[in-house]
Amino acid sequence: MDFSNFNGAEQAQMTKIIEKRQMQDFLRMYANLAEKCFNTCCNDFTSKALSSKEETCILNCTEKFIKHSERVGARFAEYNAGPKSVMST
Amino acid sequence: MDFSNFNGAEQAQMTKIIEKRQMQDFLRMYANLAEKCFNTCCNDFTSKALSSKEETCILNCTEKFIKHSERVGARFAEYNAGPKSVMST
Amino acid sequence: MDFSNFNGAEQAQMTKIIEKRQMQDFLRMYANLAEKCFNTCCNDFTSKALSSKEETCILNCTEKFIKHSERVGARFAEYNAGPKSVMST
Amino acid sequence: MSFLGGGRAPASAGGVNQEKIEMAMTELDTVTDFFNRMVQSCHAKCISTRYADGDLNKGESVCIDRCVAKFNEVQKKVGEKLQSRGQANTTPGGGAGGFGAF
Amino acid sequence: MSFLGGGRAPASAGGVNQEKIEMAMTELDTVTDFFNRMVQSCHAKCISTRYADGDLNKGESVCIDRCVAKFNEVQKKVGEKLQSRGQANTTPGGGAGGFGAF
Amino acid sequence: MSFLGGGRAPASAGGVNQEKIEMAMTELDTVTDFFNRMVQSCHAKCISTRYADGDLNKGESVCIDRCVAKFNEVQKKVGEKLQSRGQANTTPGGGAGGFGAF
Repeated sequence: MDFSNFNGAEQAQMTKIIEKRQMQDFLRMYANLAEKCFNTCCNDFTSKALSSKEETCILNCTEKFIKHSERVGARFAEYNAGPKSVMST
Repeated sequence: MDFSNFNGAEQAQMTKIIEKRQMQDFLRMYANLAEKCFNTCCNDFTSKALSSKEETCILNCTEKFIKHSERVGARFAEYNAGPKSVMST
Repeated sequence: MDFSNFNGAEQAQMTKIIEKRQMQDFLRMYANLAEKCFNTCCNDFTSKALSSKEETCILNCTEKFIKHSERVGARFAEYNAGPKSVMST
Repeated sequence: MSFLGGGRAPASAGGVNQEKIEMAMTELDTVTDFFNRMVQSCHAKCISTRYADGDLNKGESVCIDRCVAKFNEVQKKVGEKLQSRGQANTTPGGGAGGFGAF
Repeated sequence: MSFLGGGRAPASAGGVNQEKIEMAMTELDTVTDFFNRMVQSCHAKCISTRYADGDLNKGESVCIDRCVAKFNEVQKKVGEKLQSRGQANTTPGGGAGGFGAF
Repeated sequence: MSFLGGGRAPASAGGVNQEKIEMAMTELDTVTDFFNRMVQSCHAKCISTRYADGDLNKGESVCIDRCVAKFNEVQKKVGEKLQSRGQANTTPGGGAGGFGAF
């Protein structure tokens, strides 16, 4: 996005808003990741404790999702570099 | 959550906000439940009327979801009792 | 919905809000449609270019979704015609 | 959400009753959410995903009409059931609210 | 969202600290989102969809209890892992935030 | 949402143009939503769920790169199609808005 036509007060407000959004996005990603890994890794409910197999699965699932997101983000940034805008009518 | 460090005005505002959130949450839960039970119970579109079999399924689906949610809520409350906080950094 | 008990200022504000909601709804529909058609039509990742078969699938998927939504909207409007309200307690 | 501002800029600034606006927005959002779920569900039930062409065929069209009718019925049944249960303890914070059928 | 108004009507209008309210709302929304996901996931894992009757049977009830315990554990493990990774570059805009376990 | 406040606290309070802020927020939210859907879809297409280890293997990495390219293409094609249809009657309240490609 291009904020070059924003004045100081507008940039300050955007920065505050974006910081809040980032926290919300992070919390949503976290909840979504926990749900996804739980759904994939936990299929045995004969016990209430995580088995070591389930725990390994959860940790690998989390690790892999982060690496996946980073790679998608890197490619996405390449495609979206430059002054193109979503809202450009 | 712990609102003990909220003054009167702040508690009043939180109460108003929470009431609105509860109504929104309830409406979303209602829409989600209708969708879920529809998707599970309705698979025959040779008629536009609900068959008695489908209707029974819908009522049991709703009843069971409520009981399920209550049980999850009760267990969740046990795990989250005490002065622990999500945002505790 | 029934706005007959809204005064001029209230109607003006509602109009502004509704226009913003419509744009947000449209953007969400657009993102959701792209995701849905991608998930259905793209299953071969041996190339980064869309095959002509995939492209045809994407265009038909989009076209069909629009027609589907229009038909659902028309039926929905018939069922919800009249002065009934969601919030009527 | 707009509703949350209620406390901040309370009611009638220039004759505008914020409570009324917020109620209307909640209603609009509820109907939109319901409609979107109906579109998704009936798409899953009725539309073939082969996408050989872009038109709804006869079978799909009839299926959509019946699907909308059934979805509306289900929504009403679920609403009645929730109301008769006096639904109050489902969400962590409680969960309440009077509501009728669409 | 309410949080976004912070800049507009900054802090203490009548003794109300908007930052505090917004933090509390973020916390409430986070817990609600977490709870709703737990309800959905444990429903998928534990509840038979034959719907022959409306009661939870013994097996389903026990499954729910264990499912809630496991879901809580998973949430904690994922949180610890994210924290140890110093998670910062996942979303287009960045993505950050300190957080503990529920 | 922040955008809804526009009517309430109209434009330039201390030189801030609320309309501009709201447009920027809509754009940010749209890009974020698009990115999150791409992450989910490419995860489903490319990542093995056996989770024997925590690294992306060669096949997964290549798949991700192609998936992002295709997802972007699809998003563009769908956008062009919607635009050529002059999409206006899909949602209950209408549904409109000019838009280009990312």
